[in-house]
Amino acid sequence: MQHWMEWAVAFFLLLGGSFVLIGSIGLVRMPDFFMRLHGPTKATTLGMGGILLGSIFYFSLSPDSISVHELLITLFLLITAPVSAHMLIKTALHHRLQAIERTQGEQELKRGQAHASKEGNRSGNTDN
Amino acid sequence: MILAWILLLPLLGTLVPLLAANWRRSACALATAIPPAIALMLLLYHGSAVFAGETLRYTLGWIPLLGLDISIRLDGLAFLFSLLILGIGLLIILYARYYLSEQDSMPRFYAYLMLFMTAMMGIVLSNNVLQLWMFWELTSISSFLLISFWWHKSEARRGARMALAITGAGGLCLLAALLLLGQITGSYDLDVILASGAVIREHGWYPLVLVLFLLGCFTKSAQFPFHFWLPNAMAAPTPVSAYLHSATMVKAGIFLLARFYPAMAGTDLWFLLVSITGLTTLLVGAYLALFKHDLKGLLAYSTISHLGLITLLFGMGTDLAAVAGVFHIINHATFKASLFMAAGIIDHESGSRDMRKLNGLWHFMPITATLAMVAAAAMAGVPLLNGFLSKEMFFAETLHQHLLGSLSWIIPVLATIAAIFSVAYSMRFIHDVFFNGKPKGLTKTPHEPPRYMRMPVEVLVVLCILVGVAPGYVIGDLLQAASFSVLGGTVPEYSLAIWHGFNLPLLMSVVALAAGSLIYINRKHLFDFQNTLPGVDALTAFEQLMAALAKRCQQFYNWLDNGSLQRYMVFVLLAIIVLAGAPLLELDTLFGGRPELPVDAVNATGAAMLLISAFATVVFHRQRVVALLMISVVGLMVSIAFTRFSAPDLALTQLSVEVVTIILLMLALFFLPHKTPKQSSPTRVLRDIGLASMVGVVIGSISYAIMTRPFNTISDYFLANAKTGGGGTNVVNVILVDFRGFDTMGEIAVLGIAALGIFKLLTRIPVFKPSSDGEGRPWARERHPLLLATVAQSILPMALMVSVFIFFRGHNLPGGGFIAGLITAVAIILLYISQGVDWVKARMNIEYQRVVAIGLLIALLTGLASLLFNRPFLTSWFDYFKLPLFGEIELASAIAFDLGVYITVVGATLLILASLGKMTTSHRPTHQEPT
Amino acid sequence: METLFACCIGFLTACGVFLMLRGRTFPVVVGLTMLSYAVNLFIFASGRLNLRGAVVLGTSDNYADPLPQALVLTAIVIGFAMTAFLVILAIRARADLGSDHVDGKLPGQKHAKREPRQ
Amino acid sequence: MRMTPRFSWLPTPYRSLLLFVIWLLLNQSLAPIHLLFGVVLALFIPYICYRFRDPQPLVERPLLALRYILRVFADIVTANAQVAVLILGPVHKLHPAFVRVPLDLQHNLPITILAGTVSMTPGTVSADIYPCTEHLAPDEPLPQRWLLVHVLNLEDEAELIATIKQRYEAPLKEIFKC
Amino acid sequence: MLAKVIFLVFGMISLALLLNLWSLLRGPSLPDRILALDTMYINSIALIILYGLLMGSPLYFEAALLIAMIGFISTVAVCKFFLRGDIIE
Amino acid sequence: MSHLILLPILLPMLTALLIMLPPVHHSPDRRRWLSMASTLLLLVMSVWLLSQTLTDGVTFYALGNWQPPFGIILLADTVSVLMVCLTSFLALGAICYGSAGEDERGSFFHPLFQFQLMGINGAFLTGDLFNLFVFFEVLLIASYALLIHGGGKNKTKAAVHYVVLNLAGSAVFLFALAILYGTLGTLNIADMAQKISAVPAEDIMLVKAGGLLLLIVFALKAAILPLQFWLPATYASASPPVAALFAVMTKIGVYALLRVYTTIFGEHAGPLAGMASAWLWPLGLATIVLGAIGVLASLDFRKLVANLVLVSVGSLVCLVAIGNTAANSAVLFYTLHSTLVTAALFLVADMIALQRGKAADRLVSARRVAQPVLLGSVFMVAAVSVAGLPPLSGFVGKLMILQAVDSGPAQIGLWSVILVSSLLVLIGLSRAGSTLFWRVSGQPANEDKAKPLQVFAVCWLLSASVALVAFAGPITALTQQGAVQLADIPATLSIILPAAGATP
Repeated sequence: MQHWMEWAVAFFLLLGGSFVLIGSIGLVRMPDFFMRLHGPTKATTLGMGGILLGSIFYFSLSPDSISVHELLITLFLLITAPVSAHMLIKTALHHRLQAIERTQGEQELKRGQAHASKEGNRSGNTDN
Repeated sequence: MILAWILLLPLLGTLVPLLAANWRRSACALATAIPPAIALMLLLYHGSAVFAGETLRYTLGWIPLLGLDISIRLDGLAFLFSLLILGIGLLIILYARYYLSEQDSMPRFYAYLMLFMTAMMGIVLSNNVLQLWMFWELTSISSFLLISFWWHKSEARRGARMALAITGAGGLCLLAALLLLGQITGSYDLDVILASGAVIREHGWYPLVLVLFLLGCFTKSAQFPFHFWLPNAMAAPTPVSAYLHSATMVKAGIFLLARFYPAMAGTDLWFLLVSITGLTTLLVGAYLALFKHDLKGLLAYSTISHLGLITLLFGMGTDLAAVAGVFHIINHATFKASLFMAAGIIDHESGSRDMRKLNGLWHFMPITATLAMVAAAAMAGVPLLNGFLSKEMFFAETLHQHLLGSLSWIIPVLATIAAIFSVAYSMRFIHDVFFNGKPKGLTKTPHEPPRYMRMPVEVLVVLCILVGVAPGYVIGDLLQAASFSVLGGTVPEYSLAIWHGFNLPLLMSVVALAAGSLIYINRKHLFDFQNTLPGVDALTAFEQLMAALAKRCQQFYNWLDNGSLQRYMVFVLLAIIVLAGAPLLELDTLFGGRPELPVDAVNATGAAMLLISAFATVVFHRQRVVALLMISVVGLMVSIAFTRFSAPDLALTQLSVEVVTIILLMLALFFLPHKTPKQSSPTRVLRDIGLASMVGVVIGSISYAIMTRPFNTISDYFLANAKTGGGGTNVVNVILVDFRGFDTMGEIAVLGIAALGIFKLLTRIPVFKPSSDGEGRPWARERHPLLLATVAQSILPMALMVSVFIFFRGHNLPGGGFIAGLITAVAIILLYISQGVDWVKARMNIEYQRVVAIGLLIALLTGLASLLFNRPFLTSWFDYFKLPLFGEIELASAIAFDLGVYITVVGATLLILASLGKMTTSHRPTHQEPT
Repeated sequence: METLFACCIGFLTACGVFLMLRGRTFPVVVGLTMLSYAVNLFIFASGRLNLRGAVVLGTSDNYADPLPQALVLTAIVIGFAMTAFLVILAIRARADLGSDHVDGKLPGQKHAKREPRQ
Repeated sequence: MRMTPRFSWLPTPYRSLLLFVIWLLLNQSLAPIHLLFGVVLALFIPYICYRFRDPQPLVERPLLALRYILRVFADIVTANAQVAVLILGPVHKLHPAFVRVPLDLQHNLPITILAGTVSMTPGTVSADIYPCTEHLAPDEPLPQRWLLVHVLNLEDEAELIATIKQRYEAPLKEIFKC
Repeated sequence: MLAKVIFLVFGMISLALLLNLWSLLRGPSLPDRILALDTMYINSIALIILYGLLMGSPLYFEAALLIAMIGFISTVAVCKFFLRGDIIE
Repeated sequence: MSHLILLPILLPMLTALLIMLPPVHHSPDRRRWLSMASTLLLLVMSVWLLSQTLTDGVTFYALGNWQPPFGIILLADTVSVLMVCLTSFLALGAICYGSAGEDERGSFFHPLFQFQLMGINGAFLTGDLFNLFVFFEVLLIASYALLIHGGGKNKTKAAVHYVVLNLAGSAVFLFALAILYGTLGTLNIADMAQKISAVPAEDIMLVKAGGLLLLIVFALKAAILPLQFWLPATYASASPPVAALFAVMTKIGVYALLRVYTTIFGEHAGPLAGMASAWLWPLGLATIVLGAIGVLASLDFRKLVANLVLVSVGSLVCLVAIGNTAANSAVLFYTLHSTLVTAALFLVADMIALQRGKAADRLVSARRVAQPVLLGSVFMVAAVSVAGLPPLSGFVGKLMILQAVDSGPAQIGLWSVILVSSLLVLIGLSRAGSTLFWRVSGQPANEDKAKPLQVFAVCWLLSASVALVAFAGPITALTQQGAVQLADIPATLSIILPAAGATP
């Protein structure tokens, strides 16, 4: 049992660590801001989940205590990560950051930017 | 005690005119005269004792620590001076009653005059040198007020200031001298000092003391080269001049010479300094007096000259000379006071003091003219008048000294020359004013003054004549007693007879009279000669000097303090480098012997990140937002470091403060430029880098040295007593709310006060409200992004839950009221960010300053509660209760204290951030609205 | 470890000091914040470093010095209050004096002049 | 769709439940004192927080919601694995795209949940919801809203839109009955 | 074994943090930097949790929780700043 | 244990809080009266405390019942309580002046004023070095907020400099504290005094560095050259009652110097004894000179007064450097005198400025003041006193200073500097006074009369100058006793740390 739990801890920690690392690698590797955003929002969140699971298991190793409060951290991350991502991408749109050329849906981007920075007149935004 | 009243009465007299301010003028004058009159009577009451050679004393303890007592000493010299001060003072009161016009404030004048009289009486009656100095300075102040009585006249103001500056400077020298005397003799008692003449004269400091002492005397007595203030003090009303420059103020210096004669005189240095100064002053004054067209100017220089004469007499160091000096003090006081008053009458009744305009007044005011002529004759040393007698004695003494060796003959010669000029200016005074044709260009027709205005002059002139005719009867005793106290016991034989037979002094007098007349008759050539000399107006020169001094001061000041904060900072940093760095250089090795902890890769990474981000903050400091991001990395790393080194409480606090700080800085950046322009020159940057790295090295080295040293601390006590005495297992928290709860109370007070201050700063602030960001992009249209708003609303209850949790566990585990408060505040701030001020205000309309106050009050009352149990403030209380079903729970007063902390933190943080946010809520300029 | 820690403190101090010597209010604020990090670490270090110490009773047999931690807490709070005040003062100064220079005017400028609005 | 709470003393029952669970998680204890305290707080905090909440549709199908949550969890794990592969794989082969998804949902809370879900799951990040409605007058009808999504590697736009709409939006509509 | 794994994960996370710092320094745009900072915050949660594992002490949990809960607020604030200038309006 | 010693700290705090809360909060009159009444009560209580201290000798109050050196203590000896009395006396004058209308020119005047009092009194009474820091911060933050009271460019500008410099000072204070804690292992001042004699030789230099860093902090607060630059602008621009209260702020620096360098680094400190004197002496002299130069250089009256503060600080610092009983006694007396008189001068300056129209307190010709007799008299009294002329308290102070120094080169230096600066001050003041009152332009005086409360405030402060002379005997005896007590470290230690053995 103990042994099994240790393996689980090790597994989750490694999994989490890898995802965290992958998220950060994505941050560095991706060519434009919008693509960079994906790594941290998703991979890192999952990585955190892994590490927290590892932690839960680890602290539950000792017989007299269980540790489940790490779930809270996951909960908060799940709530907050989309918001951060959303705000960031809004900022990027506002700053008219350019996506790399092969990005499809250029007109959506333009529309988003136009909307974000209030350049178009008010009524123009409510079309579509 | 009666002695004390002699001093006290004039002091009380200062108040009398103020109380009698609304009375009629005569009544006011009369009332003012009463106290000095009584004082005079009391003085005379003591006369017999003093004439018998007694010295009367009265002492009252005042400041024993300083050796300063109220101590009065009435001996012959003091008696003589008191007599002059009170007597002439009374006459001046009478005279001023008529002299002052309706526009002048008589009560004010009398009050100043009485103050001055008090000061003079204080000087002459002091038996304690510090007390003497006190009154000495008081004369400077009161004379300043008197000279500037007509403050609307520029020359009065300037003259007064000059007099104050010169006599003030002298006073400070005198203070030094007196204190040194006190140190030499071990007492500030005049009796002791006068009795220790030998000790003083042989002491190594004697030259220094003497010079300082004489500086005090000479400035006060207008001795060359400090004489120039006196003529310029003539801007004062004439009663003031008559009082100050005949019998009192200028005589104070002479008095001091006489008073300390037994203690200080009798050395070659004394002789050289005093007699040469006196002689020079005598000559310069006499010579210059002749050329003054202003009546009072002439008298002023004549005063200088006569003061020089007296000084010379005291300087010669022989007993007889001293007697002559004392005698001349009396004579000069009488004739000079009457002359000043006569000049005042002339000025008052004819409207001018210019001798080029005043001519032939004999026809208009014969009585006054007669009186003035008698007094002037006394000044010139005409026989049968008092001036003659003392001048004869003076001549005699000049002949009897041999201190200059083979050059000794020069003194009588110079004395005669001075006397010649003295005769000449006296003649000018008489002839130019009362004869010499008709008045020119006077604005009013001169006439005799009111009866009682002339009376003081009459009294004094009668005295001049009486003394001149029958000196022995009139003032023999007085002179004897005064000389007795000056010489300290042994008065030489002297004769006060009018006639000593044909002798050399008489010849000198005759020569003086004859040559003086001759010079006066041929004065035109001398005037022409004098006009060719460059004239220096002392007042202008002095003012220019002062202006130049002020300008230099300003230049220096502005050079040192250029108003640049950066420079001030540099001084602070230099101080750190020097003061903290210097001791380090004396250390052999920084390492203190405590083994270092091992470094692992993770810690090294953390440190590297800290260093890199700190460096990046500096590099990017011009792009402010980037710098902000960088410094939050620093903050994050610091928190992680705290975590790493077993300080979870610190990490929590640092993190939450970090977030609030960043929000704050973001808020602030809206109102500040987003970029810092490049301004510092490369050399400046280089200098700053140098300074910064030196400070860094010093601080880092100290830190290293401390960390590697073994250490004993009081902390073990906290570890041992946290649970048993404080009821908590989180020692840090127990320290905060219990062991050092007082600190925490101060700390939350700081937070609360800062919030109040910020609120204050933001009221009525004229803000810049940029309508686009630094790059010129207009602001986004969406104020409250939907996602954020919704999430913020759901985060709030969870955050509250967490903060309750953190709050309650604080006493036993990391957490506590402060962190809980910050979490709550941040959650609410998130609402502000996501929904705006109006939205929040519609749902929660609380005045945060009140929240702050309540929080602090809770903390305070918790602390005070222990007083009810007669325990010291903030004594904590805790206990464990058994509840059925729920088991044991702990209740502690620290929880209540922490609640206060919590509420204060919430209130303060919200007050700071929300009031900052509130600034822009209304009328936000936008891109589309015309601005 | 102590060497590394001391280096960090020294470097943070140096950076903070350098920023405090800048002429504008904002870098000064940032510099002060940095300096207070250094100060906090310094105070913390005065209780000596401890990797495995605890300050909660019963969780370990090796305790870190709790007193400096309490002092740092106080210092953090006070530092926060002071920074907040200074920041707002900087806004006020910009509004009142027209420039965010610490002297309220640019060097060489005789009197404070309003900067053109952005 | 219901917007007003059933009990004024318990305006948001699921939130209270969530808070109660959070409290127990925080304390990691089922001791009676903690239960008691948790109940008190779980009732009290939502009560005072209710005013800080814009009117939102309430959850009417809790079980469905639970199912939705579990499904999202599963999706997160799988989607993340995919993203990890994409990140580590050759960058030049990625086909990023912006995609516009028309929204049937009208209320903020469901939209937020949808946007959050989209951000957390298959290689997509919700970029914007437009047009924004905060400038509208209260009586103005809500316009058609769009969710702008950035896709890391777009294979088929229509399929993506359909997935989002069916897999996530439809259950949400059901849960909130709107 | 577990200790080795923990150290390995430590290494991964440290590397991740360094990468974050690198992208923070590199930028190039401001949103990129904010993103890097946000990621760094989240990664530091992992670091702190790992410290907790290493020490076997649950005392580190609150710090992690705090970052998770309010760390994003500074990100939001900075974004709001770029969008609207005034973060509390 | 008497709780009386708490009152000077807690009473102002309580008052401040009550003023911020209803029912007092909304009515200006209630705020004023509560504030004034509380300050009066504070004065009564401090005098009572003083009388108690005189009978009981040194006592301490262990907060939270934690005995020294572990808990924080408040220390009541003659010196600290005398300073508290001074503060409350001064505060009553300042608050009365402020209540005449100045308090309504910005928000929270009274609470901040009371908080400031709390900070000042706390700094005087505390016996713990870190607690001293906390109270320093309390009084500083309150002073920052008070400094900007009334608004205006000058205040803002001065405040930026003042705040930044003091924040740097606070950082240095913390460095110093950490060094001292890291070497001595304690925070209680008395305990430090005890431990310093047992410091191992290799730590001595670190302690010295810490001690000297403290010197910087206190020098900055006291405004000693070259750390005095913040002072003139700050004091000259502050609102008058605030400037009056600030008069005691520099004295806190001096007090801290006195306390720390006699108690911790006193004669028992071996190689560290008197280490500050070498710095304080020349800097003190230079400060006097600079202050005197500043007096002459000032173009407006309040700046002149601010420079007078520098002169007094310089004199005090020289005395601290001398460090014998006579000097310490002189420090106490001169502090009483100079604080009250400069405070009065700040108030007088404001009254004059208000009546002179647009020229305000600039030293140029302007319209005549409306109440020349009243203002002239108070100006004269204050000027005579501050210039050290008889018969007011300044001359007693000056005599004490001059007598405090032993003969030797130090004597020559101090005497010449003090005497020359006195002369410059005299010249500067006479120039200023004659310009302010006598160089009038033809414009008619305006009708703004000083309010009775303002006049009372000024007279209240100036009456102290008279009282200090009239009762100079007992007061100097008091200061002497304070100085003796201050220097008697073993006796103090035996009271505070009876268990640890009294010999340091």
